[in-house]
Amino acid sequence: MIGLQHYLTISAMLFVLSIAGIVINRRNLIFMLMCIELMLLAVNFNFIAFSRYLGDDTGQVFVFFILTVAAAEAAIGLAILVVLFRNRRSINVQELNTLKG
Amino acid sequence: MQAYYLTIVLAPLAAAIITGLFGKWIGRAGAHWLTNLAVGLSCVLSIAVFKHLFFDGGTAENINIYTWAVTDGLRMEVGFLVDRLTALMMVVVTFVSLMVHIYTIGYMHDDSGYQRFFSYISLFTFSMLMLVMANNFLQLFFGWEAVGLVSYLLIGFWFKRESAIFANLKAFLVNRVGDFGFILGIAGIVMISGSLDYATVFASAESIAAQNIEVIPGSPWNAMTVICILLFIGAMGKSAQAPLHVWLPDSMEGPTPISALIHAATMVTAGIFMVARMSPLFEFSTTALAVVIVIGAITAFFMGLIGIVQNDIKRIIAYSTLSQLGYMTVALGASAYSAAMFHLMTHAFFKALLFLAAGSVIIALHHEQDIRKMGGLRKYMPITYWTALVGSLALIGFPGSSGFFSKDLLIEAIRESHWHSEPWVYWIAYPSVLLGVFVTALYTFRLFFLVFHGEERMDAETRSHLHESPWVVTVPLILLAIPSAVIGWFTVNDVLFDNYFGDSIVVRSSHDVLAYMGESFHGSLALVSHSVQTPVFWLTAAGAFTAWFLYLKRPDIPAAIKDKFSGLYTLLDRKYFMDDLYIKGFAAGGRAVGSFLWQKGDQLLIDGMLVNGTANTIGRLAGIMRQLQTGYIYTYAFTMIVGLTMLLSWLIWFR
Amino acid sequence: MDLSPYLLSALIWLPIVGGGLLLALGDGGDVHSARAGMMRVTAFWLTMLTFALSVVLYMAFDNAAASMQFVERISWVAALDAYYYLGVDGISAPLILLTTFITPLIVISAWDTIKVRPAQYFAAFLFLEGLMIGVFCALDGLLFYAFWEAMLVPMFLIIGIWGGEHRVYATLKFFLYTFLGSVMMLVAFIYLYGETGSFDLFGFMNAPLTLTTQKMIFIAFLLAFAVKVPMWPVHTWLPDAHVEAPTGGSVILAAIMLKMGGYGFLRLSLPIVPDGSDYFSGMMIALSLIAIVYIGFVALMQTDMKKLIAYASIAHMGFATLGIFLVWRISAGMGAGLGMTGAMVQMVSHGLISGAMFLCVGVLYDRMHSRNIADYGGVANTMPIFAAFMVLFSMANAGLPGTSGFVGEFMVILASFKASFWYAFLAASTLILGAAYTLWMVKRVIYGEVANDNVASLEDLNIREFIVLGVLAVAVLLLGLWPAPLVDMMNASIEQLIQQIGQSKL
Amino acid sequence: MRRTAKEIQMLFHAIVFYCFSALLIVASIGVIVSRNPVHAAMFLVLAFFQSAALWILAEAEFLGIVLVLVYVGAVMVLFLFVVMMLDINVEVVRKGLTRYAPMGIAVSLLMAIEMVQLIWWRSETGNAPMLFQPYPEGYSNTKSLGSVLYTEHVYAFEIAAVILLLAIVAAITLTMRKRPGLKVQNIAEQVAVRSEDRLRIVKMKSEKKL
Amino acid sequence: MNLTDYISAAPEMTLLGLICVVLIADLFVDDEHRMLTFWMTIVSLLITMWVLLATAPLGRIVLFDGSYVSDPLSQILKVAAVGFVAIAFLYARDYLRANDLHKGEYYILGLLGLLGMMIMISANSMLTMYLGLETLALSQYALVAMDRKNPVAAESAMKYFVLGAIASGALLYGISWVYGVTGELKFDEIALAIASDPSLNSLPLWFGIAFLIVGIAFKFGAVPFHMWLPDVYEGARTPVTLYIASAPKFAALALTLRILVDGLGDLHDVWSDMIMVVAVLSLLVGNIIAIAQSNIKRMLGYSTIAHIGFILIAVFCGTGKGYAAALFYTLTYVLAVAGAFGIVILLSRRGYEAENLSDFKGLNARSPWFALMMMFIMLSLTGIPPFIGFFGKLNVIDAVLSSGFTGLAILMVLASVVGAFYYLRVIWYMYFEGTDERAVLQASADTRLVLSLNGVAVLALGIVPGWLWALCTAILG
Repeated sequence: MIGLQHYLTISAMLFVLSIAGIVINRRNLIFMLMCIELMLLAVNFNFIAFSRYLGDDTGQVFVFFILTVAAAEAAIGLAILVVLFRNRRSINVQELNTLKG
Repeated sequence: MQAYYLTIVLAPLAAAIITGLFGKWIGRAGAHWLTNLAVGLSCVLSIAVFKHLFFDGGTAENINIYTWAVTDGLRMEVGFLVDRLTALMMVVVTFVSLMVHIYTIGYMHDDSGYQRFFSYISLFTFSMLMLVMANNFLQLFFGWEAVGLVSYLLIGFWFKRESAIFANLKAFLVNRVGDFGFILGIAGIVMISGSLDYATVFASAESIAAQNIEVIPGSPWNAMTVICILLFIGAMGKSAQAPLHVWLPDSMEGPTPISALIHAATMVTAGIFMVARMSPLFEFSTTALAVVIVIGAITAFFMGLIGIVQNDIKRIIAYSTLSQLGYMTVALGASAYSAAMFHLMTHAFFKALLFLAAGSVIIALHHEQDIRKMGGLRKYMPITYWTALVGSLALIGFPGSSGFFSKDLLIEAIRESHWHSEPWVYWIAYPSVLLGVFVTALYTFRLFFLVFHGEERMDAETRSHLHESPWVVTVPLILLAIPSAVIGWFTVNDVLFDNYFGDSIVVRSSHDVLAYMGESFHGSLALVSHSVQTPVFWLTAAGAFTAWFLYLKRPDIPAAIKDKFSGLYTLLDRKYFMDDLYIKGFAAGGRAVGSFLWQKGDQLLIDGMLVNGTANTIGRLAGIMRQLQTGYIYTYAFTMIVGLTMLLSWLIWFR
Repeated sequence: MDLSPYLLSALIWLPIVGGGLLLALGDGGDVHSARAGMMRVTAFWLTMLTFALSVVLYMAFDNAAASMQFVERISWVAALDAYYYLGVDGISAPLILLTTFITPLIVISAWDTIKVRPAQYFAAFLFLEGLMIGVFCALDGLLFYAFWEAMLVPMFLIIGIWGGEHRVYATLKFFLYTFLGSVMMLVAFIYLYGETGSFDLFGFMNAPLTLTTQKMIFIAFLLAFAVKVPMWPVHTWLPDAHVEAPTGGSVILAAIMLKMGGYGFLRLSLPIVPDGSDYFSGMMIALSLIAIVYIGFVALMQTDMKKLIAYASIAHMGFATLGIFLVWRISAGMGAGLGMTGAMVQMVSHGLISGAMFLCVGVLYDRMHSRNIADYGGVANTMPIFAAFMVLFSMANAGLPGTSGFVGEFMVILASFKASFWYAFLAASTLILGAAYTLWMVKRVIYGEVANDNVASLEDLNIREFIVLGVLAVAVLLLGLWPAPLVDMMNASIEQLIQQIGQSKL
Repeated sequence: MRRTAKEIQMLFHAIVFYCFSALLIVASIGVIVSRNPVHAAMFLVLAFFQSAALWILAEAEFLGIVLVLVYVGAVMVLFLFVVMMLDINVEVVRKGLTRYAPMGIAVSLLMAIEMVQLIWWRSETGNAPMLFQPYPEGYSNTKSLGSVLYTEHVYAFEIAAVILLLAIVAAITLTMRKRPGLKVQNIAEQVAVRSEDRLRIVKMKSEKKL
Repeated sequence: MNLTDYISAAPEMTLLGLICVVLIADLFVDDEHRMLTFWMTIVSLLITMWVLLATAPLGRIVLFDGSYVSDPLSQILKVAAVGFVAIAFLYARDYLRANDLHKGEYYILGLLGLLGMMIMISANSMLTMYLGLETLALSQYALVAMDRKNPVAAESAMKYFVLGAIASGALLYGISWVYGVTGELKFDEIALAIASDPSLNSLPLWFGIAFLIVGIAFKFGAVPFHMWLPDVYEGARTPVTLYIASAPKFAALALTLRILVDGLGDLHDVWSDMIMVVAVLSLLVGNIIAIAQSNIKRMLGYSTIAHIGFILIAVFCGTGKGYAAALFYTLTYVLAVAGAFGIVILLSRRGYEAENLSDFKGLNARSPWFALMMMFIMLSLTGIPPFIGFFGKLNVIDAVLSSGFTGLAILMVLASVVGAFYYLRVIWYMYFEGTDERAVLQASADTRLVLSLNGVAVLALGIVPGWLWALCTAILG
């Protein structure tokens, strides 16, 4: 029987994977942005699962807005990435530590 | 009489202030005239007060001038208690002071600090009068410290001399050790009796004696004993009793007039006066009296011994002063307060005389003080010679001289005192004073012979300028020589046996040795005539003869003795190593403690470890913690995740 | 028209507003300009006017009344039930007088010795004066704390801007040390506010508190006041601050700011937490005695004159705290009041003497730019008048009778004997130690042969210095010879205080 | 053992769920471990597809479709576009994990354990699956959402519009740049041009012959 | 519900409309006349302010099917937000002009961010809150990166963006759990659901709260979710830092109060412990690391973290007094910090960023007045009376003590003492150190005036703080 817990579990795994992806990321920032998308996906899973479990469509509306915002966020994130790349000719995470301490 | 008292006290003060602040304007002559007249006025009025009390049968007066402060029910007044004891002291103080004032005109003639000096000695006169005329402990302490201050200023008068400013610091500090006890004693009195006023305190003496103080927790000591010993510690400081005597010889760094005035005649006797004044208290504590007599005896004998080996003319007299102060203290301990006061008076005259004579010699030799560079001065300085002789005879107690009456009877009083029944005290006190007589005679005539007789050991240059001192110097010598010679004759009966002091001095009947002696006293003449029967006379004679033999007849022997008993000599020469103990022990020890507390306590422990340590730790922590902010996004994200995981873990497993 | 209801406000705000005025007008950056001169004169007259107001206060002060006088009370922060609540009694009035008396002297002494930004310097002192008077007047906890903390700022600047070489370290240490102490007091205040619902100090005093609470509040107050006093072992800021501060700063610091601690104990600790104070009195006495003896030894070894005087201040303030806390150790009869009066007198007198001592060092420092004892010697040869003053103040510092320094020590020693022989014994050791460290310095600085060419070229006091030291000398002697006017002011209030704290809150 | 049609449907449902889920997880792992950003993006697209399928499986068809349209169709294209545009050299990317990696994995695992524990073992109802609410007959997911979007959630909707406007402004602000050497036409100028601007008639005297 | 009820939402609508006007107008303004955009922005803000004040509701009004709430809290926070955004724009103007950054986008993004703040402040459901948060966050990311030629700014923007996205992901995840457990998204209904069914108060809900707290803490910049903050403060150009450091704190406060108090007020004992841990860590870490900083923007960043600790501790108390104290603290803190960044801006000039502490050396000699203002601000931040910051601390400590947490109060004051050091260091540099710098401070008269008013307000409010505290307690007490 597939129920709420299954979806929540998928969501949890996605969430953890996305977090792990950000933390252990050793490459460039694109991966981080993708992980963030993954994380939002996990959240959406949760909302949809709960919405379906509760029989309440509000959760799905929320997902709708999350998708919208995520698109906007991705746009701005990539724009910043472009700015960064133009300035430094690199989007390597490990080179991004001018500001510290 | 209140106006009299006020004038007596304030005239020198006013003179001192004017001379001190406006010395430049009034000039040298103005300075000495003003101060001399002021002290002269005090002296005359003091004599008038004395006459009023003694001859006219006036009664003692206890008046308050103004209220210093009142708080917590304790009235702190400034006022005068003028009774016969006070009157005697007033006369002695003002008279000697006047003599010294006059003498100073000559002695300090060439000194640039002329006005300053007069200001100081007038201030001293004021302070001493405040001390002796006090009717309460507060004022007593005020006078007590004020004389200490002036003494400090005067010892360091020649402040360019390293030795002088060393001596004055030493004097002040050693005195402060005494004052330390003294103020504790006062505190004890006030806190038990609730008053600072003599009359009230004396009236409640019995109740004080009935109380206990637990100095060492668990073992109550009689309050009166504690208080009297504490007060006596004050007296030890001021009157230079062993072991607080070390300042007095050094104080000879001051100009000679003040050695005469302060360090012989008046200030140093303040302790004696104070104990006599406190007789209503001391009488209640046999233990305290035992302490007094033992300290006095030790001082009397051992300080005299040092005098034998000294070569500085003023230091010899200073050690003699110490020894004589010891005598007075012994008398106090024997409850023969009157005898102590009597010796105080005669000593004031003859010791001031000796100092001034020494000063006269010193000026003549252009400030040379070493007796090994003197000799044969008799023919150059006749007046000085004769007055010095009078002084010396009085000092050794030559029958008929003032010193004879005071010292002879004092020794007699000790022999007869109630300490008879306490053998250990008696056998410390009596032999000390008796042998002290021999020692006194020995060092006195050693000094006398070496200075005035024998070969002239000064250099030719000095010799060619030798002449008698001017009249301002010699007149005081003569004026002091007269009472030194004869005053004993007239006063011995009154002061010692005729209840001169009346209520001022209280002696318990069981202690009253003078009353006992008075029964067998038959006048001055009889006393003189019987003197040859006493061991005192023979000891004196032996001492004088020894001095003659050693220093005039066979001057080579002293050196031989010195070689033979070099250990003993060193012991005496180094003053029983007391100075070393103080300087290398207490002073250096104090400095070491100070250094330790400062560098290890304050700087290392508190400041270094606690204060800066904390600050540095936080600073270092900041340095370490900022390393956590690596600049890498994944670190930041990781930190967030760790924080989140912590929250979750806490919720799941610990909540 | 009776102006007395506004007298205290005038005392507080006149200098503060005046300081603002000075700051606003500025000195044009040039010390020698006419404008800078006008600033000096303005500052002087402002402080004199304040002093005159305090004389009015003294005249109108009723010695017999134990309660608060010249009370002003208007709502300040209504939401917190805090009032602008002022008043003086016999404990605060003498300290206000001391403040107004010292400040004009500082202005005079700084007349031509402050070369940098004189207007700001004088303004800082005026602010400081007003704020300090505010502390002594405030009867509302919040107001008290506001003045108390605000006071740190001008002092911080005075040391920091016009101080010596290591001024930054010293002033930061000063600020953080005192700040650390006083924030604890703030916590205690807020706690009491929570208990009573207002910041009224009298409300605090009447609040019933358990012993545990009292102990905690006492500790909180202790941190604030002990740092200010300063008591061992939280005293180490003081020598540094004194050494680095400009002369005026040292004077204010020693003369008045240290009194805040003692005043705080009297005004706050004792009446608010009597049982807590009782509980800790043994510790307080021990700390006081340590201050007297330990610091006495430490002072002995100082090579820097200002440091020496600073340490001496700590030792002398030990008498103030000793006198205050003896009250708990004196079971009955005379003594408690004597100790407390002694403490108060000691505070006032120490204000004068330490101020004078710092001014003396300032006089030397202005000429030689050294505070090192070793750089001096034989100053009496070239500066006889100065030497006379210096010796006088040193003697006062050593507690010589006839000077004000004696009065408080005397009373406290008397009282401490009542409590315990050993208290008195240790307290009286100051007679020796105090004399030792002070006079040893005098010996090395004033006496002796002229030590070097610098000393040989010293000039004696100028007229301004003479006036400043002269006025202080007169005050020191007057108070020493006749302390009655001062003591009479305090008696009624102190009696009432003792009565008040005699009643346990438990 | 005979199964009912319902049971078979359930079983089928489960099998489909597990298949898609497994692919989803694999794709996600692919995203975080692949070296080439393009590969990662493609894995992400795969993940989105699986998710869309799973959502549809959960009867949230509208969102499943939107996910594909918006994400795969727009966002991921944007990603790929940027990846290509930036021309990131894949080879220079450093190899190996960061020094935080073991700790990161550990913490992630811990978190995963906690989450799974919460979901399965700490639920009130034990670990029996909590089933979704069945939709009534004739229910249209899209219609249902549409009916609330402009009524109940109109405020949110407007805000979403603002966010999109913001994204436009922000993206333009950050990335649009005027290139100095670029040749552009100014239409307005071209249109507004008059003959005088282009042609200058110069009158000059005829040259005299020497 | 009729249309006139929507008047309560007029401020947001007005602002949105005006944003569009400014946006379009800015298209037609060339760089020389960019001041027009500035003034239009200011006018827009003034109009918004006027609308805000004119439509001030007396009570609580809920609109848009429960998505929107207008109450006194929202009113005061919005007024403050609008005001501080205006002040930030004013301070920023001269700097932007001097550094060729004077583009309309700064103002437009700032206004959009303000709109986001207002949405958050008035949010009554998780959805609105999230959208408002994103509006604010996205405009902030863009603002930080706005100086396109600045690699440092880009770096900080990237960090801000990535971490912010993680935080909003966590927040969303938390929201989903709360939604899943209670079935509601609107705060009042969440509270109602929890109150009506105590069995909901269990681990899954707590789990969601933990994630929510991550989001809240990140928005505020509380430890350990603070790491973006110093980097962004330092990396962004000062006007942007000023913007980020000031008004968004009100939004963060609204986020906290709306979610934790309005929505989850009954679960105080669950979230208070978490908030306390975060707050105490912020207090300690912020104050300690700030000591080691040499860049004043970074230092102020860490100091912000420490102040956030105070605000969160006030929230932790869970009493009306505590919430009022948090509000009061936020208002006064932002006032001070806006002035501080204003002066940092004032010291900068073309091509020269006065962002190192050492740039403050000798300020007293250069400009006694602004040195004095800076000193006021630093003292206020330290918490010295009579400056307003003191009363902020006072109220928080009062709230903490009346909730019985004496140890916490002591910890707070000790941390303040540590913090005093770095504020004093600024004063030390300004007053005790000399400088060779002789450049005259360049600022237009209006900036000088407002900056002076800002500094004086720090003192004046401290002398009469009663009304503000009364206001805060009236709203939240």
